[in-house]
Amino acid sequence: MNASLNTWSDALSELYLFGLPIGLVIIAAVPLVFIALYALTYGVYGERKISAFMQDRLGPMEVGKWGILQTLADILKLLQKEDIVNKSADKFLFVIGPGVLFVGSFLAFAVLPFGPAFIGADLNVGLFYAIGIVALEVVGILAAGWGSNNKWALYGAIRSVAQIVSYEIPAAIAILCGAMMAGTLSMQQFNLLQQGEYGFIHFFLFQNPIAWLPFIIYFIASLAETNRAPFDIPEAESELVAGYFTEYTGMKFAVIFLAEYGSMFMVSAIISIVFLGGWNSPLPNIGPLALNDWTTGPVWGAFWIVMKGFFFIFIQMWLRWTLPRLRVDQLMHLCWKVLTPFAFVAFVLIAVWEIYVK
Amino acid sequence: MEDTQENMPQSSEVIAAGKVWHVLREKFGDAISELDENPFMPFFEVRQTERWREIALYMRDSASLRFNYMACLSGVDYPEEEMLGIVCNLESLGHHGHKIAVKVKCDRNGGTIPSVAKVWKTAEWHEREAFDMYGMIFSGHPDPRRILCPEDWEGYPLRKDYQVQETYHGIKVPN
Amino acid sequence: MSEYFRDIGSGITTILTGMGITLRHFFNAVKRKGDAGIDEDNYFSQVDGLVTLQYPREAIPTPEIGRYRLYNDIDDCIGCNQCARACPIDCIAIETIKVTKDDLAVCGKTSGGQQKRFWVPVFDIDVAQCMTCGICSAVCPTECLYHTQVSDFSEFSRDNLIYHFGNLTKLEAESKRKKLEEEKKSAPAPKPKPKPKPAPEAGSDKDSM
Amino acid sequence: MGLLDANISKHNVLVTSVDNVLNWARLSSLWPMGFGLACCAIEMMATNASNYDLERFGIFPRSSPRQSDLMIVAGTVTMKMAERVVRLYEQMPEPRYVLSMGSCSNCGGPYWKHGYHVLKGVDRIIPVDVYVPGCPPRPESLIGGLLKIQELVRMEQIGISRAEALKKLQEKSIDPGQLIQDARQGVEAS
Amino acid sequence: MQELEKAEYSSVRVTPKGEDRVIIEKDLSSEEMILNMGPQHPSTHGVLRLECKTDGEVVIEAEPYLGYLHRCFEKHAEMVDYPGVVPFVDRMDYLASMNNDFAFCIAVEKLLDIEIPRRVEFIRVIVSELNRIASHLVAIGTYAIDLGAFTPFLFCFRDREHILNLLEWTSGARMLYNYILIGGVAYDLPQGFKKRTLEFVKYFRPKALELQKLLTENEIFVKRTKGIGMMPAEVAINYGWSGPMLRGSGVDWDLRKEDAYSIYPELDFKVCVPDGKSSDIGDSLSRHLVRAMEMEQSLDIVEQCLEMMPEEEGFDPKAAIPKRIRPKAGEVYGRAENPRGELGFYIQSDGKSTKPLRCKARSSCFVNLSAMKELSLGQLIPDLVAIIGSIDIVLGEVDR
Repeated sequence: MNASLNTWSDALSELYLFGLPIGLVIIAAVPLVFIALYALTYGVYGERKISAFMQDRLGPMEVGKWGILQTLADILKLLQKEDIVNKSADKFLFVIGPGVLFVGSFLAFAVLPFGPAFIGADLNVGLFYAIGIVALEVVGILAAGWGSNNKWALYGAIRSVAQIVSYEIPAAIAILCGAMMAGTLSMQQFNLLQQGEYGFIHFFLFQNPIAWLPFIIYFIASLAETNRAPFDIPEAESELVAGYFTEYTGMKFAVIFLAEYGSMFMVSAIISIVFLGGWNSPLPNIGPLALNDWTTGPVWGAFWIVMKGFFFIFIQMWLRWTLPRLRVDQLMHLCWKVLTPFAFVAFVLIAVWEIYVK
Repeated sequence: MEDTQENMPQSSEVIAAGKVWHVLREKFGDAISELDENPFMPFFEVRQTERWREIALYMRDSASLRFNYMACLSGVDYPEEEMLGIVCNLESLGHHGHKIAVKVKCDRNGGTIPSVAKVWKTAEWHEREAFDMYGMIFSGHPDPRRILCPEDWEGYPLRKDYQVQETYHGIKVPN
Repeated sequence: MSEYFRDIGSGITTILTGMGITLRHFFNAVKRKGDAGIDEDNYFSQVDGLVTLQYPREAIPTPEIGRYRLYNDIDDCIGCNQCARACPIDCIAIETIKVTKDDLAVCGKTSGGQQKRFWVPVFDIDVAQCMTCGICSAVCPTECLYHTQVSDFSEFSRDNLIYHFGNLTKLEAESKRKKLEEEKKSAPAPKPKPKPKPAPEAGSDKDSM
Repeated sequence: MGLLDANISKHNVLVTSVDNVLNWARLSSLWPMGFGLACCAIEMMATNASNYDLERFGIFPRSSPRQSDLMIVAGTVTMKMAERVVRLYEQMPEPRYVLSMGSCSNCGGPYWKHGYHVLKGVDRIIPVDVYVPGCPPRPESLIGGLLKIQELVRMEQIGISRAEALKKLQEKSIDPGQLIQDARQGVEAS
Repeated sequence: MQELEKAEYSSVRVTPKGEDRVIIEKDLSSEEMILNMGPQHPSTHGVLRLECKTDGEVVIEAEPYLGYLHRCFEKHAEMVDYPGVVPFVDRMDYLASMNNDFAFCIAVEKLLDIEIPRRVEFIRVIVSELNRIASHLVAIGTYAIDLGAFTPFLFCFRDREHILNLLEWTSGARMLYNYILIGGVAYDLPQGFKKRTLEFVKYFRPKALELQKLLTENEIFVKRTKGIGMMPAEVAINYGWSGPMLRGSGVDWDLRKEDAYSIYPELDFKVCVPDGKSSDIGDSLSRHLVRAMEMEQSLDIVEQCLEMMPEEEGFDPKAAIPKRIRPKAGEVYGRAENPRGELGFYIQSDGKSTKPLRCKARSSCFVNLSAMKELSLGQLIPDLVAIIGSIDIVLGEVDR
């Protein structure tokens, strides 16, 4: 079954034109094109529009129809800006920081199944790899903050490191709950296990009465890992000017900006794969209306996972534009005294359920 | 300045201030001047400048006065008398509700006034401001620096004979 | 311990309340508040929804008494210099030349029918300095100096923000001045001034001759 | 753009159309520095807020000078502040623009005469591109000023200096105020 | 001579909830870092500069530096005549120009000893209370930004815009009005003002409730502000705090009641003091709550004034303005309740000139801010931001 589903990928990977591995390029290109489209235009643009509507404004309007070219203009402009490296900065770290950040946030896309066929690398430890590689961002942030030789940037970096490292724990335990339900760490396997004719009923979130708890815990922790409000203390504008990227100009800043949106989608994709069936259609077959069958397929798969990802991104934005920011110690309080104990409780309960009840 | 004597019935404010003044007169005698009973702002002057802090402390802590609130402390320049001075508007907030103003004067060149920054914390910045604008020294002030103008500003801007400096750090100052 | 759970509980409920509010605004974004002016009756007719006005294309009208760009109708100006004196920041510079008798008809009258007795070769308003306090227009006897509702008049150059309203060119001013000198010589007794006495601190105006 | 200045001749077709795209990008995403000094800062905030919403033009304030293209000097610059304004200006990456908002930063405004501690015009310390008069300018005026900056950006090219661009702008004399008027009348008519 | 007992002030540092405070562990010694906050910093509300000595996130000492917006108000007041001072007074606390003008005019009118027409008094109270709401909206909005919530800020500015429109309709300017003149006001209220203002009151009440739900009741907001920046009442009075700051510390003190100037004694409103249930008295949250409550009270006052205001046909609001304002010699200290506290003017007149001999503005922010050094001891940097926000400074008034 596993082999047959990946036939598209397999076939593509063996496609050689004029002796060049064109197929492999296409496999890599599909997510990249998506990333480019999403991150360059719709991620940032969507955020600006959504926040605007929540705040009774219009948002970008003048650049292109309804401002849809806004992000493109931003990126093009940032490309043209002077690239300042501080005299007192640690040049190596300063330059490498955004790169690590960007690579870290986009490496995880390698194991992201965009459909039954499209997956960059179907690792048997895919989930482990994904949450591990996202944490690589910490290195980038620390390098950026330290290399800038700016006190605000340093504060931002230190805060960010403390925050991301701490929130790894509840996040990992929550994900572990999902892994326990699935019995695998392969991303593609997760999807396959949640497949079924009743659509959303087969999703892990609805397969287990306690699954909502790790789901929520992971969602909250993922907010903190991507430095989104209310956990955006590393870039807290009112406190730290612009956090760890205070000193960055031009394209380096754009890279950091895009990396943030990349990891936003990444955590949203992970949560939808682990708990909400990834590329599976949520629609059930109701008698003659075989909605599930109709909405399943390679293209539909990509559609569903992107839609699920966008849904969580929407919630992330929604939270961001509603809530004030937590304080540093409250953030840690929430992590260690609230989320972690509850994650353990969820872990035990799910284990009990999986072993004795199911 | 010239006192304006009005033939109008004294307001309760002035009567209360008169009572305060009597208490102080009994305690400090000639150290304070007669009460100027103008209807807007009854005030007396501290004649023995060096006793100002003592008077202030008494005014704050004495049970019958309890001037716990300093509303305002303004520096004033008296070019004709060759004096600088401060005017303090005091009020007993929440206790008696009476108000009075106190004037303290000092010599125009290098004169000192005892600081009351520790009696009323309000005075700390107000005295710094008065120093900044007029240049009188507040002895015993915990932090005697300029507050509004830069540290290296020349002159005391609110003195009547102030001449603005031509440049500041290479930037032309006047228009 | 109970406080711990109460905090979590109240945290969740208040966050959900807040999210409800923002979501309501999100869905209200299909409605828009129009560009009704404050003096129109439908100003508060639409209380929910987007409030943004797309300025270069739509704007709410400025009220009639709006004080923005200062404008002088030089045809009505009698050169009394009161505005320049009243201005707390001296952003109005006026030079006047007394009109010689034979020129009175040429100089003309204001729209209110008052005979103008001064040429105003220089009437410069530095709108870059002006703080739109409205004191000058309040003292103007002929109401020729007033603030208009136009507020959007930015410039690339600072010099363009000094508005010249004078009604004579330099050459004309020179000839008028000469003419006045001649008349003065011929008639030594000066007439009483047709305007209130200037305060002693009045600036460089040349009308107090 | 020193190298480009020297090597690329003027009126090159390719350069011109590339210019147009690049200029379009720059003028569509002018990020001002959230740099409030005094009264005008409140009007600047009001312009950023819902009712006027500068984000329509892709203008949204950054708090770090490193990421901003435009400095809106909103308010009175004092002697004590002057050096810091210069430093902030120097921290901004090229190409950068300065909009002087309000009478105080235009020329000292109300504090022109007796303000011993007020800098009489921010153009004494940094080059100013657009002056927005008003005390404080209405949000509309600020938007008008920003549109002027956009006009200026549109006129710029690789190989010509900003002064030349200004001159060109004057020759072509596109008056944004006029455009605005026309647009408004068009709306009223319809 | 006995010195002031330091013990009285040590209470400033103690917060009731000890567990939330960060205790610096001495065996984990770290280097102190000097952190320069401002003058260009998003949360200093302008150009305040704080030089913080920090140990990690903990601020050991924060020294405010002022003067970055010192616009020489007092010099100008001595240089221009009385009506000309009013525009400069506007520019002091640019968020509440009406209230500033009101305070200044009260001081000068005391000196001039003139009678103000009753309708003018009503107009003054209406516009200054509207401006108070606008000012508190900015205070609350920027406080929300300081704490990371952007949306409430925009909601506040959206509602403030309506007030600005109302005031522009009345006075001709959006922010700096020069409307309340010595002895009168510049214009009578426009036609339909009453109706529109009542509509605004009706519009604003639910919006204020929404703001309360969105921000004030939010658990994160409460956690960020409760118990932060404690100021006991005694110390607050000694520091000369006034206005919402002092009331936040539980002192029932409002100049509108105490001095009973203008027509305030005829109006029915209450002085807002936190009840101590939802906040600890004297903390940042109390001050925020006082502002929120005061907006409600101001709405009530506006409604009452519109009811009670005498209607006069062809009313000339400038009738009582003296032709030439030249007060007799004397000194006066006039004050009024500004949104930020007591705004007082000490004016000295020599009886000869049309210019004040000395005009000192006792600004509320200046005094309120002076407690910053003590309030910031041992706080975290985010708390420092929360405290500055709760003081609600307007640098124009601090530096003048």
